[in-house]
Amino acid sequence: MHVIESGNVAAATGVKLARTQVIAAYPITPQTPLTEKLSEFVEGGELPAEYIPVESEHSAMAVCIASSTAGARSFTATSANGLLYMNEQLHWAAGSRLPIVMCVANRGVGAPWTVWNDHQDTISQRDLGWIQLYCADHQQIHDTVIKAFKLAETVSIPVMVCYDGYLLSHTYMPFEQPDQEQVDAFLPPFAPEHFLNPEAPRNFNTVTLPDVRPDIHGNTAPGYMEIRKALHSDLRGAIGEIEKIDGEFGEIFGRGGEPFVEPYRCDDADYVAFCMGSLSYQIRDVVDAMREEGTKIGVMGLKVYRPFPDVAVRDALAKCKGVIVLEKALSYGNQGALFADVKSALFSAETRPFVHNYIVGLGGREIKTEHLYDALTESINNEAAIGDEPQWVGLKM
Amino acid sequence: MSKEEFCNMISISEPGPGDGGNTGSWRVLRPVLDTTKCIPAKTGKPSCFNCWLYCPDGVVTKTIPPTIDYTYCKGCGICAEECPSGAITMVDEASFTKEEK
Amino acid sequence: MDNAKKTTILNLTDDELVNPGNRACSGCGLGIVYRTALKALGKDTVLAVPPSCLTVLQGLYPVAATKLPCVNVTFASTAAAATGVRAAMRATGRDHLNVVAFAGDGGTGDIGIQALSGACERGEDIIYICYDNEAYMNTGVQRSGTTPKGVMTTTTPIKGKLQHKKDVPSIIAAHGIDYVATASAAYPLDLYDKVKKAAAMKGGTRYIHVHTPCPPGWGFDTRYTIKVGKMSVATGLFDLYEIEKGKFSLTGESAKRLGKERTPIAEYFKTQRRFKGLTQEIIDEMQAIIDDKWAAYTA
Amino acid sequence: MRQDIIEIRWHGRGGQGAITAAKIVANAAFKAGYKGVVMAPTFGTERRGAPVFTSLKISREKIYDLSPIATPDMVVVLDHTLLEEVDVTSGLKEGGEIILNTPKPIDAYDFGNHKLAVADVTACATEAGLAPGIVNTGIIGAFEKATGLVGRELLGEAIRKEFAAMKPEENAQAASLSFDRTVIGGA
Repeated sequence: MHVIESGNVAAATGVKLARTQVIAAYPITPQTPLTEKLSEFVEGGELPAEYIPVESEHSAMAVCIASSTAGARSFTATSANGLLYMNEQLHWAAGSRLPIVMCVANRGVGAPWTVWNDHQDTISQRDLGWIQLYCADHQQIHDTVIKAFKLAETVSIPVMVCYDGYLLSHTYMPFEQPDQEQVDAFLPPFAPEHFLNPEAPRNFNTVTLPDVRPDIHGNTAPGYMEIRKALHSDLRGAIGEIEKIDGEFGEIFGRGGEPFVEPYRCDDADYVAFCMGSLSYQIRDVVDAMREEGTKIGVMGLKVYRPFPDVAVRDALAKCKGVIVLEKALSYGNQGALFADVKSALFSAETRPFVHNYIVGLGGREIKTEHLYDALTESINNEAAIGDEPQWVGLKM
Repeated sequence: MSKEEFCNMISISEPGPGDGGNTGSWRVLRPVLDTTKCIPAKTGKPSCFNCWLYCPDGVVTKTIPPTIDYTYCKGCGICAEECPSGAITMVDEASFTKEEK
Repeated sequence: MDNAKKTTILNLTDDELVNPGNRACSGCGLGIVYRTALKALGKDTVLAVPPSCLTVLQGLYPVAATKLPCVNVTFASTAAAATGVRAAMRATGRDHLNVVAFAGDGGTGDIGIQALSGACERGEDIIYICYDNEAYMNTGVQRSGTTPKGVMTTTTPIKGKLQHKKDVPSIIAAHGIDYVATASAAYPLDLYDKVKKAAAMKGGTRYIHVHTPCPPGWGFDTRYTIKVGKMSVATGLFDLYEIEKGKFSLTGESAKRLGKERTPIAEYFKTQRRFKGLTQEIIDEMQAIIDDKWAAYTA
Repeated sequence: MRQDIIEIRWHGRGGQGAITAAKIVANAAFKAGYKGVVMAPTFGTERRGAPVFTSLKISREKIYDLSPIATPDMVVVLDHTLLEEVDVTSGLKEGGEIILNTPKPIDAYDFGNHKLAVADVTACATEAGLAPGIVNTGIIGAFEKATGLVGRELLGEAIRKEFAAMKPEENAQAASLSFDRTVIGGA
């Protein structure tokens, strides 16, 4: 069924179709309409879930951590400072390997206060041990939420589904909404091996020593470092799982097929613009215009940021002459985080394209298509002159 | 390639005694019960059991006479202090032989 | 509390849900509180515990000292975590289980009060037990909001704490929850009955604040844990009471003190090294506060 | 950059329902075969009574650019009092169209090179049985009369669906009355 709704509602209907059991959330712009919609689903009886209107984001994630440990499929959503207020909880959720799914309607981070879109909130949370997925339109938001539960529960790692605040969260566009039966065929009920259960009492997330230690059966139990290494290994392993789940999703729903990067006119491209979120779609219009002028350029949207699909990125980019990384965030005092990751992925390639870094749209600064055209043109024409220093697009002072 | 098994390696503990080791080794003073003074022991009837009630470590049994698990007793002396008949005395641990320990 | 229902040592269950050989300090008041509370809760219980002495008592991975399922959570989130456990219990058809948050005084009245206030306001179906040892003991005796005035701690090392103890149970009671009670490690049977009662009052938020003497933190010999706890009640400093559906009543040893003479507070202060810096002025001030409080009880 | 996208800007006041009006047109347009439909309200804080605008882009192909409309092909004004506060013609393309709810006759206005269509939507809505001040369905009738972009039937259907629980027939009737009474001027 095709519906025209906001990105937040596209997310909410995905959460509903996933038969989520516990939802906890605290209002923050621009995520709020998503959780309003979920509370409407729950109160109206459309979704038989527990909805906990908590007193803070920190508590929202606490509820999810506990309910997931207790064996219930759990969801929350937030933005910006709300995400950052959860920070220690996010580490906790990853370290305890809980398959929580969280939507983040991306928003710039204060100070100064801003409610508008950029990616600084989630990019600053890249090292948690969470999986981070980015969406470019409402169909991707809706599908990614459903896929995220399957992914999280397969690899026992929480998943963040990120989409641009306002640009996607508040914009209405059509998307295909599947039937409940299709989703049920794709996503089985959550059935963890261990959960809070008096019949098999276990103590979760106890203090863990630096060294290994025997358990009560005489087997060696890991120390902190082994547990952390396992999280990393499984995150790397999740790359394969993302591809597999994308395939399974495609078989049932007929959508997908580009799990890591979504290329547009990249096959013969000398130059590739590389970015995340709705920006990758906006650049398509610029690519079309530049192609008409004879420039062999394409654009690629990265859908998985953590774990970083370095092999896919290298394979996709190594053969072109130049890569222009456009980002709505910055690792302050250095470069764009995505830029650094792309360069790192390309380091082992036999031939390496030049890589430039453009910072765009911070705090909702309007990204004009003409500005993107100018930036891409400048990058291509000034390969040598532009170094590693981030270039700023759309500055007015 | 997709990974077949995702090892769910987390900190998840199973109940067992002696997480802190044989905490009886912490003891400096050992509670020793004089069954001639202990009320349940003397009367042969269930009564008192203050030593059992107040023990922070649950190492005293609610039996006639009460027994103390010296493997885990930390020697705090609460039982001796709360015994209404003065049946428990705290004795220097050093005065016991290896076998007695 | 109804006399007929009072538990005695003889009929108190000898089932133990806490294993010996745990890492609690010798003479730990929490050891008594925890053992007793878990007896009252029984095995159909799920716990949520923040960092505290209890985390250590409960065991280091991979050995647990408790025979109950437990989720350890971040410091500020105990009541929210208990909320999440309860939500999952409803969602998975296991709503008959007790869901219990068990936290220290700092984890309750300081860093955890936002989550606790939220849970109380929502009327979450949980039991929250705060064991109050009147400072951050697990990190080495730093002052907390519930440290009494004048007490020497590692962060009030010279002058002692300048402010009075935060009255956490009254703050919680102001939320209008079904049941608020205080108890003491020195009166385990009273504690047992209150936890039992709280467990039976399923449906809303129930809060029990337990005064819990700490030999190393308070500076007394390990054998005096019960004596010190009882003395605090005998002076009228820490009172045993219940607020049931808004109705306040003194219970147990505190109820027995009504209209009778109380031990002078100075006697209590002499039993612990943490009070060694108290001036006569503070002692008199504390005595006056207690006298006024008790005058109000009798009025 | 793309020439195939029709850009419509909706001017109203916070709470007046400009978003709902644009959403109804978006739904009907999609049914009418426009694959690309993007409706975006003002990003940020919306305050009741304050002037707001909503962007609606429609195209036969999928739309990738979500940035706000800068050079609309047409503007829809839900309330003629807004003309004093907002330059509704800002960025309006040469020969672009203004659809205006006003009790005044068309010759009371001069928008230079822009086309104008007027209807007393407020009166039509009241006549259709809606509470005073409900203009967001009526204006759709005027929009369709002036542009012919979507089709009366589909719009009526979309209105009934959106207001299924709240006077669906009256809302559809308001649009119908406004359609019939819209006066279109020349450029």
